[in-house]
Amino acid sequence: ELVIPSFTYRTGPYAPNGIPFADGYADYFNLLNERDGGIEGQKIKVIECETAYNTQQGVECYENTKGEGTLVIQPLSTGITYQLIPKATSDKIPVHSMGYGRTSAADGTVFPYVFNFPGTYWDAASIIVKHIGATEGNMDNLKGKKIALVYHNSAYGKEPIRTLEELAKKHGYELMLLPVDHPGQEQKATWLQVRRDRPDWVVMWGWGVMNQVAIKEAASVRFPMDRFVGVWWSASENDVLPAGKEADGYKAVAFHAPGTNFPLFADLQKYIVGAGKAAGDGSHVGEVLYNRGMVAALWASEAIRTAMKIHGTMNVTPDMVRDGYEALDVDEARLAELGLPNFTVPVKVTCANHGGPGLGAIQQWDANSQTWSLITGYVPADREVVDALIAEDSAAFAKEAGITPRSCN
Amino acid sequence: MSQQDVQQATSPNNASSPVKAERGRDVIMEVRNITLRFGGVVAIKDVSFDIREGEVRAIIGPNGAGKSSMLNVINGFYHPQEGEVWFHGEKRKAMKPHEIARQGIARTFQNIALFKGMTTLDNIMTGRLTKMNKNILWQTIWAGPAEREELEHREFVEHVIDFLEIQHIRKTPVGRLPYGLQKRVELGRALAAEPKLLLLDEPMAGMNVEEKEDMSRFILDVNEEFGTTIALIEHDMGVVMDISDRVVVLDYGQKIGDGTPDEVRSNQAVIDAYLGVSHD
Amino acid sequence: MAEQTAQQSEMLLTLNNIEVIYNHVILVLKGVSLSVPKGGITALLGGNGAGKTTTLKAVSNLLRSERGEVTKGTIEYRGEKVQSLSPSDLVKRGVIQVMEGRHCFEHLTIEENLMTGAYTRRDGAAEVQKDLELVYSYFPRLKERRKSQAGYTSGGEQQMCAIGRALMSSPETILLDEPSMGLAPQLVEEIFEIVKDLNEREGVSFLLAEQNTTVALRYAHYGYILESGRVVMDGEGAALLENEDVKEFYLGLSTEGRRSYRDVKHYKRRKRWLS
Amino acid sequence: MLYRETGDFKTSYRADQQIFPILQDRVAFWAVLAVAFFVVPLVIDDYWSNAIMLPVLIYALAAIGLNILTGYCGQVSLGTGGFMAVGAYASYKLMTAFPELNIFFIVLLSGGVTALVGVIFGLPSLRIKGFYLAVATLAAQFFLVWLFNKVPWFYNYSATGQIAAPERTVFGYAVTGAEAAPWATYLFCLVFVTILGFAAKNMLRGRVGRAWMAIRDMDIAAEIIGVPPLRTKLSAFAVSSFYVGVAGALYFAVWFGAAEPTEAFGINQSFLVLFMIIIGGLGSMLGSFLGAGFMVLMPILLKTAMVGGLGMQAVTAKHIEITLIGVLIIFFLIVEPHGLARLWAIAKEKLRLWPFPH
Amino acid sequence: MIFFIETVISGLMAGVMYALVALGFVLIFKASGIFNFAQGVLALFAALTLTGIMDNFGLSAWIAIPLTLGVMVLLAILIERLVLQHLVNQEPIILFMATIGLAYVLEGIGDILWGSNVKVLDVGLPNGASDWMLDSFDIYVEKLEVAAAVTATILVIVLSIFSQYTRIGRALRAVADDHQAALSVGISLRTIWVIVWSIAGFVALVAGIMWGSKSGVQFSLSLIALKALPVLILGGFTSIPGAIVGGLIIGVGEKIAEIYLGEVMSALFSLDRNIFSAIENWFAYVLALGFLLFRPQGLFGERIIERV
Ligand SMILES: Nc1ncnc2c1ncn2[C@@H]1O[C@H](COP(=O)(O)OP(=O)(O)OP(=O)(O)O)[C@@H](O)[C@H]1O
Ligand SMILES: Nc1ncnc2c1ncn2[C@@H]1O[C@H](COP(=O)(O)OP(=O)(O)OP(=O)(O)O)[C@@H](O)[C@H]1O
Ligand SMILES: CC(C)C[C@H](N)C(=O)O
Ligand SMILES: [Mg+2]
Ligand SMILES: [Mg+2]
Repeated sequence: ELVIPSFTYRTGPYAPNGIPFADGYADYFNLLNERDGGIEGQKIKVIECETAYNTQQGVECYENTKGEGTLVIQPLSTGITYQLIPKATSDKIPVHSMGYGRTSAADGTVFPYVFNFPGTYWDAASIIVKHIGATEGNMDNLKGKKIALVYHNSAYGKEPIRTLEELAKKHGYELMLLPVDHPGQEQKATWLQVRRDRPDWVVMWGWGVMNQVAIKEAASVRFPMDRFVGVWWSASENDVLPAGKEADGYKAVAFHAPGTNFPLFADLQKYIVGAGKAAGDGSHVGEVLYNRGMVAALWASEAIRTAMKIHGTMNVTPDMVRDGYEALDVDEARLAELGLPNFTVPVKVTCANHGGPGLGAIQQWDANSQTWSLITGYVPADREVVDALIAEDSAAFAKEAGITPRSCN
Repeated sequence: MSQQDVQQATSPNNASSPVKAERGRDVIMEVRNITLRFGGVVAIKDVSFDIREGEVRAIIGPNGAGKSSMLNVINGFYHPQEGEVWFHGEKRKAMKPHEIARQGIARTFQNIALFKGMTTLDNIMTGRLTKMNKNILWQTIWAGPAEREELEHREFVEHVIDFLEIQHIRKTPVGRLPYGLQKRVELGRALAAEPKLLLLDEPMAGMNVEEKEDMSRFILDVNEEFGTTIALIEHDMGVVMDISDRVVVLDYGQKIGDGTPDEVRSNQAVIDAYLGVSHD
Repeated sequence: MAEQTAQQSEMLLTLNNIEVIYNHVILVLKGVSLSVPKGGITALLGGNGAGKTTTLKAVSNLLRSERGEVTKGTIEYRGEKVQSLSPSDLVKRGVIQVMEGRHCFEHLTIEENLMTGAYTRRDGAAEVQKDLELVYSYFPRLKERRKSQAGYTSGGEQQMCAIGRALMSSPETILLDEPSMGLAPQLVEEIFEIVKDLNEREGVSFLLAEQNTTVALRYAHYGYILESGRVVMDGEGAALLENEDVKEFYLGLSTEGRRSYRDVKHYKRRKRWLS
Repeated sequence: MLYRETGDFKTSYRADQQIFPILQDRVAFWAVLAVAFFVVPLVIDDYWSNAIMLPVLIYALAAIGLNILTGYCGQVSLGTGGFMAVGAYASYKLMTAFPELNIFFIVLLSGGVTALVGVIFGLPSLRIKGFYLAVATLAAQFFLVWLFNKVPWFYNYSATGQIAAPERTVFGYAVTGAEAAPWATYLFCLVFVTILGFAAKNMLRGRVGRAWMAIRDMDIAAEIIGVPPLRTKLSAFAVSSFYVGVAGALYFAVWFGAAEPTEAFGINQSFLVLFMIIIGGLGSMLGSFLGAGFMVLMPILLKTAMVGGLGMQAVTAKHIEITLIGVLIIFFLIVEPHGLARLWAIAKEKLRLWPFPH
Repeated sequence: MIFFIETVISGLMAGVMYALVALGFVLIFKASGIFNFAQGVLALFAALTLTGIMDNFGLSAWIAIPLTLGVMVLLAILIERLVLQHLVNQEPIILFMATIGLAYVLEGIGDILWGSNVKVLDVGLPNGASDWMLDSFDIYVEKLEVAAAVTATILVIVLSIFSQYTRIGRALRAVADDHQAALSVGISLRTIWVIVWSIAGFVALVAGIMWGSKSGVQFSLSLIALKALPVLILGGFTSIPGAIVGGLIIGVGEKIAEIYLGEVMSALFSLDRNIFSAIENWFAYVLALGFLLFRPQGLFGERIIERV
């Protein structure tokens, strides 16, 4: 039996975001169980543990599930991820913080058990800036422009600042920082500042109710939605629906497709949702965060499969799964095989690179049809800037924590 | 009730009081021209009197006359708009109540103000706080100076407890005690401070005769054995006439009489305002 | 003064062998029985901690809010068992208690305090107003301070306020707990005159706990003496006044007449009937 | 009569002033302590250490701290989370600035720093009382968290404001960092809890404690009998903050190893510790432990029972758990408003009378 | 200058929204001396029930609102029966703790009944910025908040009159002062409590509707209680008008601070202005604290009686 804990938050202030993700994560594994009898015939046991997006409960969940033979942990919270990095490393359990967590964990030499592919926050920041540049004509046009960052005032929200500052130096735009405290229901002052200083673009690193309020407020102050771009966590249906028509045109960076237009969803309907075996009430299928939960599960199962191949055993240990992750290669062909052609970016992880390809597309909300759609192809981040920052940060961490980076050759 | 009843109630065969008038010539406390206002209410108007060392000084008067307020002025809880307080022959500067307590003035309260969550013993021990000073670090270690200090004061407090005959309730939380015992504990707390001047606000309210007798005895013993000066407010004229050396009478914030119990009792203004005439 | 009680009258309130326990462990009343006749003034006497207040609270059902409970016996008012009623039900039936230690509503003005007394009344503002004037005529001092917050009035003023507040409910039975506490001598007399007046003119019955035994017995028709949670003696007011033990222990009168407080000697004289 | 104090006479005041005047209590206490020191470390594993023992010990310490301020001195505070943050950041700064300094002293020093901060935020207590003060202490809570979140010096200019505890050892055994063994972290915390627990009890049974309680029960009367209100209240703030600070330092350095102010030291922490002392018993040392135990264990037990035992879904279990915690809080308050400690005392009293009802 | 005015106006509006929540606290505190920690959750619960009724039964707001009100009254009765009744005459902090327990229960039950998804609440309140203000004065005002301001004003007036001048109102205040004495004069605590909790439930519903329309109905709604606390101490726990005045002061104060303090600090002390962002939260408390130092009972609160 393959034990995979699912750190969820179906209660608390972030529950509306936690629920679809948890549903997608569980449903995918269940589909494998129901349809294929698990991974290579090994049944998967998903253990849900409620963290309420709270670090303490996250740690409790970690300690609690660890004893059951956890193969990989996806904390779904930057805060919990930071907390678990040292613990999981010493317990030799892989952590996959998919598109969140500590950006410099992309450096596999310093963080041997932590993965954050397919892209890091710094990749996201850079991709957004690239999109802005593209929309303005070219990157040179960024000079003199003003970009505001509205961010969740926590470790998570602060992640992109470094990169955005670095890019500001490179491209000559001006960066304006507007933090929003948890939970973020009151953003009057923030948006008044936006109204006064009239930035050309607003970038958002939000989570939970903060996203909805920001989009509504932006609409109220008549900020053009197509110049408002969120990170991938600020772009679910929950975030735009409350603003109604006003949210039309809001953008966000994404690393997978929304919607149900993929063959796999037919199976999902047949084996899981239709069969009444869905983790939730089935109402979130195809939503952005649901699909993201599926992607996370997909990579986890592929990593386990890879680990089984590498080590030639069905009884994989967490340590082996780590190897599976490091040899993960889910390209377009494999995605199509899995019934999800072009569903997400092709990923190839290596020992040194835990951050994946760092690709992202821009998706946009259409309020009339109430759908998200990708409006660009997947573009890479500015590797030159981002990689340098990652190297710097991981080196600093290694020094502070007394880690000698392992060699990956 | 007839006039005669009042007379009877207030004039027992108290042969001993004239003797006491001889004692204590030095004035320990003097209030001069005190006026105290609360917004429009004038609680005390231009009142002066003194308290001599070693005497039992009673303050009487109808309800709302300003008696309790006067005690509050003396121990610094109220700050009069006008007037001066002299203590030990010195004019007192503006001070906080706790500083005044350290000068040796202790009191009890009309509405019992015990520390409800603590036992009798602890309540009385708080009376000695002004005399304890081992610092907090010693306290954390306990063994050593802090414990010695504690035991020393405990000893004293046990004397007070014996004196007031409340040994049996030593460890009882005071909130549970009946009213009369609470009053006694409160007296104990004040005594524990070894005050020079002891202010008692209706120490015998809500007691029956027997208990009042006990209380009177405690008060007199304190006065006689330790020479503590006592100022007391009391509505039971029998008690006042029997145990006090001099009486000051307030009415509507003004002083209407001052003198020995006998003088006061025959003062017409006092009879009209306070002792009352019959309605029969 | 108490001669008129001789006639046998109907019992309004009857306590039958009640036992009260606080906090599940502290046994305070150990089987108290007493009764209050209609139109009578009944006194409850006894030293500190005898259980007077507890008895009154048992009747008015205020015990529960102090984590006390009647564990045995019955309490009947007009033949109806009242133990399970709420305090406000009792007030509606005409039983009101004046609590020991004043308990005024500090933040309300004196007048508002008095008006809360009329909370359960349904007989119209005019009647209430009349009673308010009556209370003011009993206690002119209250009228002077009517606009002051009760918390800022003197102890005696608060006591008057508490009594006046109870009168405002135009009750049938009043449970008075230490009404004379903290009142100036002439007021003590006045209070008892008011009691007598209400009793005679309006037929209000009283159960009063009082330490001032002399005065209480002079006005009461009947008295009970409580010690350590038991009734140790009862009798007509006048008879009790003449009882030698009562004289000695509750009135402070010895055979030679009234003792001076100054002469009380340092020895323990307390007598217990039983314990 | 299973439990008795009769026959246990005291012949000196010293004996009467002991922490546990009754022999049976004394024996039981030392037995518990012996087990805690000599048995538990042998059997403890990661889960027991990280999910149960460390939280209970550390929260007990914080609860003692808050109990001193709120339960003993009557000043309700909702700033506990903020003060824990001070302890945590102080220890972080000290650990990184003085790598040579033993972690034991670092923790104590962090408590000291917190005490200073506590005194500053205690100043308004002279004028502001009751719930007004409680809400006003939220100013401390929010301000401190903001400070640590915003001023980069506090987190050594790290990119995201996260702080992480480097490894430190005591007698060669790591007590902080990911490599620390569960028994080592447990013992390290236990030592603090034991020493500070005794220290608190000593303060409380003597002069200082009585002054605090006097202020709590009736501040005006206390002042009139000679207790200086400002000094007394501030001393309570200082001592309380010291404990809370030590708890914060252990919380960060030993238990979690990493922290971010908004999450780890948010207002929820303040409330949690307040719940502990109210449920456990205001003004009771035992209550601090019982309360911490209750609030830490209750959710875990409920979860284990419902998910593990009854096989419920995690979500449903969580919702029921939240509801049940609420129900239990109310239930215990109704049964005994003075907390678990009082419930325990009453139980003992009943045992003493047993088999008689009263 | 326009921008400053705009800041002030938006502060006022935010203040009104806080006041709506604070009002619920004040009512219960004033009427029973209970610091009702569950007020925020009560608002959430009311809003959840409302959306639940509207979505599940397809009822219009006009029917659903009275139904929800009925549920809130029922809730008040239950709270009295199951909780408060057993805690008569306990210390304030114990009652406070009981309301915390209540908050947990309501949160849990709300979740169980209605789930934790975000629900869009639309009872037909106007949404978005007022075009007229924007076009003619270039000032940005949310229509929803204007509606909230009007509602709050009406509520404050009605409730003030109720508590100051009616028989029940007087009884409410009496209960707050002394449970036992209130019992002794025949005030039925049970009735009183049911009444205030029902009114508080109503106020919570209003707050829930306003905040719910603004940011959707979800758990975070209960956290607005935290925003009401500084308002509460500033205005005074016992003053209904205080809630609104306090709200306005806090609203304006925190917005001005958030927007200008950074600039001022960087101009005066050349500090990094980014440090002085997200200060709204603590600033509100510090502002309230500042007022308290001068008036420990809040601006309009009842004087704290200190006597011996
Ligand atoms: N809430 C309580 N909890 C525990 N014990 C109590 C409580 N109230 C009263 N007692 C105890 O009950 C006994 C009787 O008290 P009660 O107040 O009835 O006496 P009393 O006759 O009214 O005395 P007093 O004349 O002093 O008012 C006392 O010993 C007291 O300690
Ligand atoms: N803090 C205060 N604020 C307003 N008025 C006050 C205050 N303290 C006392 N008073 C008023 O001053 C007057 C005198 O009060 P005080 O308490 O001194 O009376 P007293 O002589 O002790 O009466 P009693 O015998 O009834 O206790 C009273 O009318 C009282 O209402
Ligand atoms: C789903 C999440 C991981 C995003 C989240 N805001 C974070 O902590 O980074
Ligand atoms: Mg007085
Ligand atoms: Mg009594």
